[in-house]
Amino acid sequence: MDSQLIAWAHAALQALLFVAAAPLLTGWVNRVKCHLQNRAAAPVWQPYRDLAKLLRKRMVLAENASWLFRDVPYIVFGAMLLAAAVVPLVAVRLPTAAIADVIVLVGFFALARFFTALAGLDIGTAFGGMGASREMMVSALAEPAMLMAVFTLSMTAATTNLSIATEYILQAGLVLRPSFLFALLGLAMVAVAECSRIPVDNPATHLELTMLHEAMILEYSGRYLALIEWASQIKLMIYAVLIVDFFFPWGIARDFSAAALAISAVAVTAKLMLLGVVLVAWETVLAKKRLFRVPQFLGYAFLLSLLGVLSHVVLETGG
Amino acid sequence: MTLLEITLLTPLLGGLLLAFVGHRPFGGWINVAICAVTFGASLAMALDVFAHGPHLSRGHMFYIDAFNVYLVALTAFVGMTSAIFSRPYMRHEVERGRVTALRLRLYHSMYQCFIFTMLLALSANNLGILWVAMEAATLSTVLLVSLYRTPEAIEAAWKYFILCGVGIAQALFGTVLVYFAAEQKLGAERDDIMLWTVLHGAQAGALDPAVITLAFVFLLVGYGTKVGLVPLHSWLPDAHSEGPTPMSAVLSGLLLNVALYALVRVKMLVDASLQTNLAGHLMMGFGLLSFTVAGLFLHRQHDIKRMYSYSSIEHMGLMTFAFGMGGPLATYGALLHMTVHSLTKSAIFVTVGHASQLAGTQRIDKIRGLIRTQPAIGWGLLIGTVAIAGFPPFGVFISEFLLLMATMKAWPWLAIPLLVGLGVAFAGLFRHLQPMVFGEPPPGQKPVEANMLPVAVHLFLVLWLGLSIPAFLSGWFEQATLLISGVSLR
Amino acid sequence: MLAELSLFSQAIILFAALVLLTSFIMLGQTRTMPLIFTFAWQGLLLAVVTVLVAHVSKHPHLYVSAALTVGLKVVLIPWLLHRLSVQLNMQYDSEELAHPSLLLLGGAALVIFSYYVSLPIVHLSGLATRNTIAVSIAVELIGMLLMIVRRTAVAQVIGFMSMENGLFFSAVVSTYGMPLIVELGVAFDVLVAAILFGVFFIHLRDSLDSLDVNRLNRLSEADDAVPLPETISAPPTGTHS
Amino acid sequence: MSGTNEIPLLLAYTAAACSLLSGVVSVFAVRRHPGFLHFGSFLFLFAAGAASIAAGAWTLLADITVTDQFALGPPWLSWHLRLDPLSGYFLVLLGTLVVAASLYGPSYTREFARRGAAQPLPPLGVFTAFFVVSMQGLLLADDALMFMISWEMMSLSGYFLVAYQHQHPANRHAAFLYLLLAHVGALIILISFGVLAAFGGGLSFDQMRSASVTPLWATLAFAFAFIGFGIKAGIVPLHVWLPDAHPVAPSHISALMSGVMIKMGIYGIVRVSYDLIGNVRWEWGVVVLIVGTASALLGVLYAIMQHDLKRLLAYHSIENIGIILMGLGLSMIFLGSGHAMLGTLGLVAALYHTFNHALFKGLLFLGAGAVLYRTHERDLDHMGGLIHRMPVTALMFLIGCVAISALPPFNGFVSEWLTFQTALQAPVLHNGVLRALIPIAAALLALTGALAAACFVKVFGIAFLGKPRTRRVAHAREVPASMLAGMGLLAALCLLLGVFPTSVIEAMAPITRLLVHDALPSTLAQGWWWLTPIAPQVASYSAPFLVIAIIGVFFIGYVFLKRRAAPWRTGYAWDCGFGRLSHRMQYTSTAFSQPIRRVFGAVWKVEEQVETSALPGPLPRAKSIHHQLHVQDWSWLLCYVPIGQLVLAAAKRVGVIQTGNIHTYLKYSFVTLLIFLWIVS
Repeated sequence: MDSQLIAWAHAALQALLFVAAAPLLTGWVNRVKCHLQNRAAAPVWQPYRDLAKLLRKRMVLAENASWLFRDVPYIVFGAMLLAAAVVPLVAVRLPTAAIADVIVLVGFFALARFFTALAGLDIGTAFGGMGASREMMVSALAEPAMLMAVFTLSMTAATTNLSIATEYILQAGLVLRPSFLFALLGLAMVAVAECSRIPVDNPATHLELTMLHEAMILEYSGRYLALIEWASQIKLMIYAVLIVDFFFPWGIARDFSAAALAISAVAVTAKLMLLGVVLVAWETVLAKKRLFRVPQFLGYAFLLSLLGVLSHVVLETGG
Repeated sequence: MTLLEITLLTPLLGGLLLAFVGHRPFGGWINVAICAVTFGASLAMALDVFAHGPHLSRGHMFYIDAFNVYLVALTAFVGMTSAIFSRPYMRHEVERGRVTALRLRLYHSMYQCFIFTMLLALSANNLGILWVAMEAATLSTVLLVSLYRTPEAIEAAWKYFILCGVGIAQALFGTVLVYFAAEQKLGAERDDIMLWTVLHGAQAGALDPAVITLAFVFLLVGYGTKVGLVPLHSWLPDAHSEGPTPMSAVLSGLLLNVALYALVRVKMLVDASLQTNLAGHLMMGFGLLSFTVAGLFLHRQHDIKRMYSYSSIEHMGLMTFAFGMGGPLATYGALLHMTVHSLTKSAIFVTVGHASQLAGTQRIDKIRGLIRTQPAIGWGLLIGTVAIAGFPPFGVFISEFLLLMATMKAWPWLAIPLLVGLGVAFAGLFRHLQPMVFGEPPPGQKPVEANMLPVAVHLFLVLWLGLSIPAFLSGWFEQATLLISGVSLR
Repeated sequence: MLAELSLFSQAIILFAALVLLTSFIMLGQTRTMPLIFTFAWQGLLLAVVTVLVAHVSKHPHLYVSAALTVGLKVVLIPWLLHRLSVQLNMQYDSEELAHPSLLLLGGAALVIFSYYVSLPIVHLSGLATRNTIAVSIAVELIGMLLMIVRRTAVAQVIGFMSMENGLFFSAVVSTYGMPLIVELGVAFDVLVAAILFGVFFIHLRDSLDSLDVNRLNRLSEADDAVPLPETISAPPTGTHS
Repeated sequence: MSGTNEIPLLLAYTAAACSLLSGVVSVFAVRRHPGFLHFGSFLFLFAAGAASIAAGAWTLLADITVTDQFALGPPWLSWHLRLDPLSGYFLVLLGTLVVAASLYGPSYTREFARRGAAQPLPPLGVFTAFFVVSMQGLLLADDALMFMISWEMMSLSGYFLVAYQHQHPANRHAAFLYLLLAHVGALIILISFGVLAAFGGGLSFDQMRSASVTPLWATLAFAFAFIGFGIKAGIVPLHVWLPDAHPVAPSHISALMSGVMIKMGIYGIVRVSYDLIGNVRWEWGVVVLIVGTASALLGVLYAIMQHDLKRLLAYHSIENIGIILMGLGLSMIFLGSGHAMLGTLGLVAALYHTFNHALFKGLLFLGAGAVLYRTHERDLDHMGGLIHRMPVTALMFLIGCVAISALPPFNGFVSEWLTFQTALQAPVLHNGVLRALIPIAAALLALTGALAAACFVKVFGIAFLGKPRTRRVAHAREVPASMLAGMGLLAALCLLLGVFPTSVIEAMAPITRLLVHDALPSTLAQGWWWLTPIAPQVASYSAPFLVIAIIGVFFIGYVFLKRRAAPWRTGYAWDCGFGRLSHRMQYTSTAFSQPIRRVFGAVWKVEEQVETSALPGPLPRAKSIHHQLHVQDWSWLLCYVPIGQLVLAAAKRVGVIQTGNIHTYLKYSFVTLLIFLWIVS
């Protein structure tokens, strides 16, 4: 019985670690972006200072805001926290992974997006409506592509439980699977769309016409804004870790011995930093697409993940 | 003085009495009283037949068996309820000046003569007398159709008279051929060879197939005209829409049934002598054609009474199809359909009569907001049409259900045209009904004095038949089914 | 074949042929008065045939039928029609037929057809008069053709009555007449029908001021516009302005 | 039959009796004392609902099947009744919604009882009673006669309820279309029963079950049953009556219709294919899956374009029926190709979603009714800011929206999750094409889910949040407590079914044992805390844990952040410095759905006109802009209008017969005679 307790403790610890490390990844990405655009870069822990400042600041609420507006940040943060608890970061045998499998993970993201959009509409300004409407359109097109990519993985590993799937791919060792290649590209494009990165949305600016995600949370301030910013950073981290777990799981700890955990921590940090660099390169090369070119972009993502499934069904299982 | 003689003589004498006193204010009540007496006698006779089995009158002139006993009771009953309805209706017509005192007298006497001829036709054992009664029924209703003396009424009456006359003439020739075939087999010297009981008896099997088939064709065309089967139906919509509504109710409810009864009597003779079911196939074809064509006609009607007369043609087509199919289930369904159709259709014509009086016109697009003006008439018409369209819990649904099940068993692919026809007919009926019944009434539409008792009684009976058919009635139907289709139901 | 029949049978066949001839004359006749007279002649010839058959088949009640036929079809109905035509001053009206020759050819075709139809009956019936059955059917069908073709009400009545003649003729010829009770009923019906025709002529006259039946087409639906239902024409909901 | 087995059937009879009584009582609810309808008939309706729940629950939990016979109908064909776990399950569903509607009804119908109301009260009560009793009869029917009678009485009473407010032409049009398609559907179902009766040698379901039907005729019977029941359920090409009929009925009736009546279509399909025909074939599953996916996708796409609240909810019923059919299709495919356990999972997913949809659709219609009751407004673009004026209704409506968008803690998510799990087992099949087709269907299901979420963000956002767009909405007040009770019951059930799925699936085991002779063994493998339908290591979901986590976050947020932080102050929303924003600057429902309309343009027949009247002068300034949008349903234009015109054209051609000329009539009889003579000789 005590091994169960230890496992649960490890899982809780890992979830806290996950949440704590999320702003670090964003800080790293911003820093690399500034270097690439040869601007003076803020320190890597800048996001932590922003969050701390916001938590202390006094909040200003619009006079039309209802109780929903005040509850949405907690719901969004709660959803992201749960999503983080489920994704294996450093260790694989996670008891918490049994709480929610990969489809429930997509459900959490949908829950967070649903309530953020409602918060956007609550104030009754044009920005909230515009952001919510566009965000729902983009997410509507992104979700099928994401699920197709996830299907490829779960059909290969014959499970939707994240930790068991990662363990299966780890045991399988280096196997060249065309379906995984397509699934990787599809998932990456969906991740970019979901985390409102460059081609779909510009996270840095507050320009009315370009922003999707920012438009919904325009009216938030103080600790509510802190919670929401933190949640979006966790979301970016989750997508990054998903890509790492699904396609490059080597080095992740299979048991809770100290040595294995240390190795996997180092491996994960290295992989995430590498992924951050790739993301920044992607963003500096591309410019933000016009809104009604995004469906085409997501169409390609869906096509890639569909190819993934078909190649799995046709090529890999045979018959 | 047997019960049968009372049932027959009362309307005859009533007709003569009303010829003199019909126009008095109490004329309507006398009419109702006479019909009530007739109904009482027929009910007593029916119970007596139920107790002691088929009843052959002394001179073998009249024969009451399981098949026609409930029809006699039904005819008398619907005659009575239509008389109840016609009293206020005709008083309203007289007040509006559309009918003079003389014509009222003619109306009442002809009404009773019409009831008499139908009862005579139902109970006659001699095929010749059966033909004479049918011809007399036509003659008595011709004057009723032209009661209003409008150009259209006279035209309708003329067409009714000529077309039915020609039809009945064919039937006469058919009867002659039957007599001829019987004479060949049973010898010319016996004078009772025209009796149905004799013909249908054991040795009837030997009638010459060729002649009998020929006779059946003439009789089918003859009585088919009276049943209103397409393409011989043209007189029916005109006669219904131009004549007074009580007459339409009785004509549509009863006369068509009597004609179909005669046709089935003859078919029983033909089936006995022919091995192939040729007669049945002819009737099925004729019935299906009428059913589908009448269904389509419903969509293009502008006059409310014409619409319901086409609905009658459609239902008669369905019954002919069922009798043509001949299986025990189909025959049971057809017998039940005859009963519930006449009850529902006469109830509908009662409400239609009051509705047209209330709106002052029979044009469908000018009758509006019935439920709002007079709920009794509005709901009566709506529920009546729902019943006739074949919705449960009313009896028409049960009979159509049985017919469809029988068709699925015998001729599965014929079920498709039946269902398409039912759907098209339903659409036609309800498309016209809805604007009339629902919506806001035109300004100044006042309720009219109406006696909705007949409608309530009829619809209750149909509802009762829909939910559970009483044992004695079902017993009759089963005996009749055994008689007609030769196969017992259980 | 005709030779070995008895003289009376030969006479029956002759008069049957004459009855058929009167049918053809009526078909071709355009003026009303001669039409009524020809009808009377047909009734008379029919009565003669009935008497001959009664004599040959020794059926006494046929004499009663013959008397009835003479009373009704030769005297009463023609007189009634004549009086009505004079009263409605129609006696000099005449009616042009569309294409008379085609009509008569049609009549001939009908005779052939009725012969073809009556074949099964003829070879079965043992009666001497069996081969006149075809003629009786022909008379009836021509009567019907007459009703279809002619426009005036009087002509239609004559057609109807000649159909009744044909039926009576077939009854007499094929089964030596129906039982008396039926004969009476038929005669009674024909009489009432005749009276009603008279009553109708007056109504038609004052409602239509002519007896041209073709003008009776108020109750026509052929060219009615099909009422567009609410369902198709009503704009389906969901509009937004 | 021991004593205890009789009780569920007695409960079912009391339920039917109570609903009939409610009809009888409401007859007296004439204008002067509407109390009869408000308290008398709704009280009996409540009792009827409760009795149905009791009967259904008893049958389900005790897993018993009770049969009985009534001596109604022709003597040799009496009515057979049977209460088995499947009908018990649907009885519970019916009972729950009837209870909610009877709580909601009294105060909602007060509006009809007002002095100037156009309609009398008794018909509403009477036909609601008939509506409920016919559905109860339908669930108990065990032979074709009783089934068809209850089926058509359900349609008929529904017709009178849809045509209750018959002064509006649109209501009459909707009622006619509804009854026409219901009648056509019933006739098609009749053919299917005819085929089974022909093989079974009788009309009772037992004879049909024991009949050995050849595969061709079995497929024919299934096809007719699927189309007939599909019309009532509202599958895509046959759905046109649903968006017109449901919104025009009084709201508590729309809730019953959308919640329960279309489920009777699903009950019919399951009863005929799984129970009567027995061995399900996988080809049927493919057809059902394709139709289900099409219905789901087109249903939600059409729903997004609506700006009439109740019409939008009706279109959503089509979407959810599509999802249920996808579950059924998957179950048939797996059963047909020999995987009994996965077939059971598909069936459980479909039945679970049927119950869920009944709950949250009923809740949403009652919510829409509450808004209609207070603001007399059905158009979304005239609402706004209702959350401030009707907070409790807003909360209930929010729970409904979250549940229908299949978001985690609520019941919608569980059934959609089960459907996804069934789809994910596709590689087990040997047929390659199916293995490729099923994931695509699952992806389309995900697209439908996302679009549904978008649609309900629009509905809740435009209706309840932001500023009120019309004066009437600005003065709205909260609805009376009884209406809130009705909605509260359904909202609570939505949460309960979302958080404790394992116990619900365990309760449904008798159904699958009855129909497929198999149950999901491993649901309770890890205890009621975890839901592991197939196997613990394949997939698991723990809803209780999730709710606790969210409550935990709220608790932490409140304890650490709220108490210590300074109180917040209110300020103006960001207006880019132009000055105060008016309510006209908010997004309207059409604006919200504009991006999706552009992306999925081909799905609708869109006619959009924008007329701008310019101001005189050099600068291109507009005095007024008038925007006209007209979104039409393709299936109405392509399927129904042509059929209607075909029938009318045939009627026109047929009309030629009635020329009115007596000679032509004589020609007809003459020619008929000649033809017959020719045939005979």
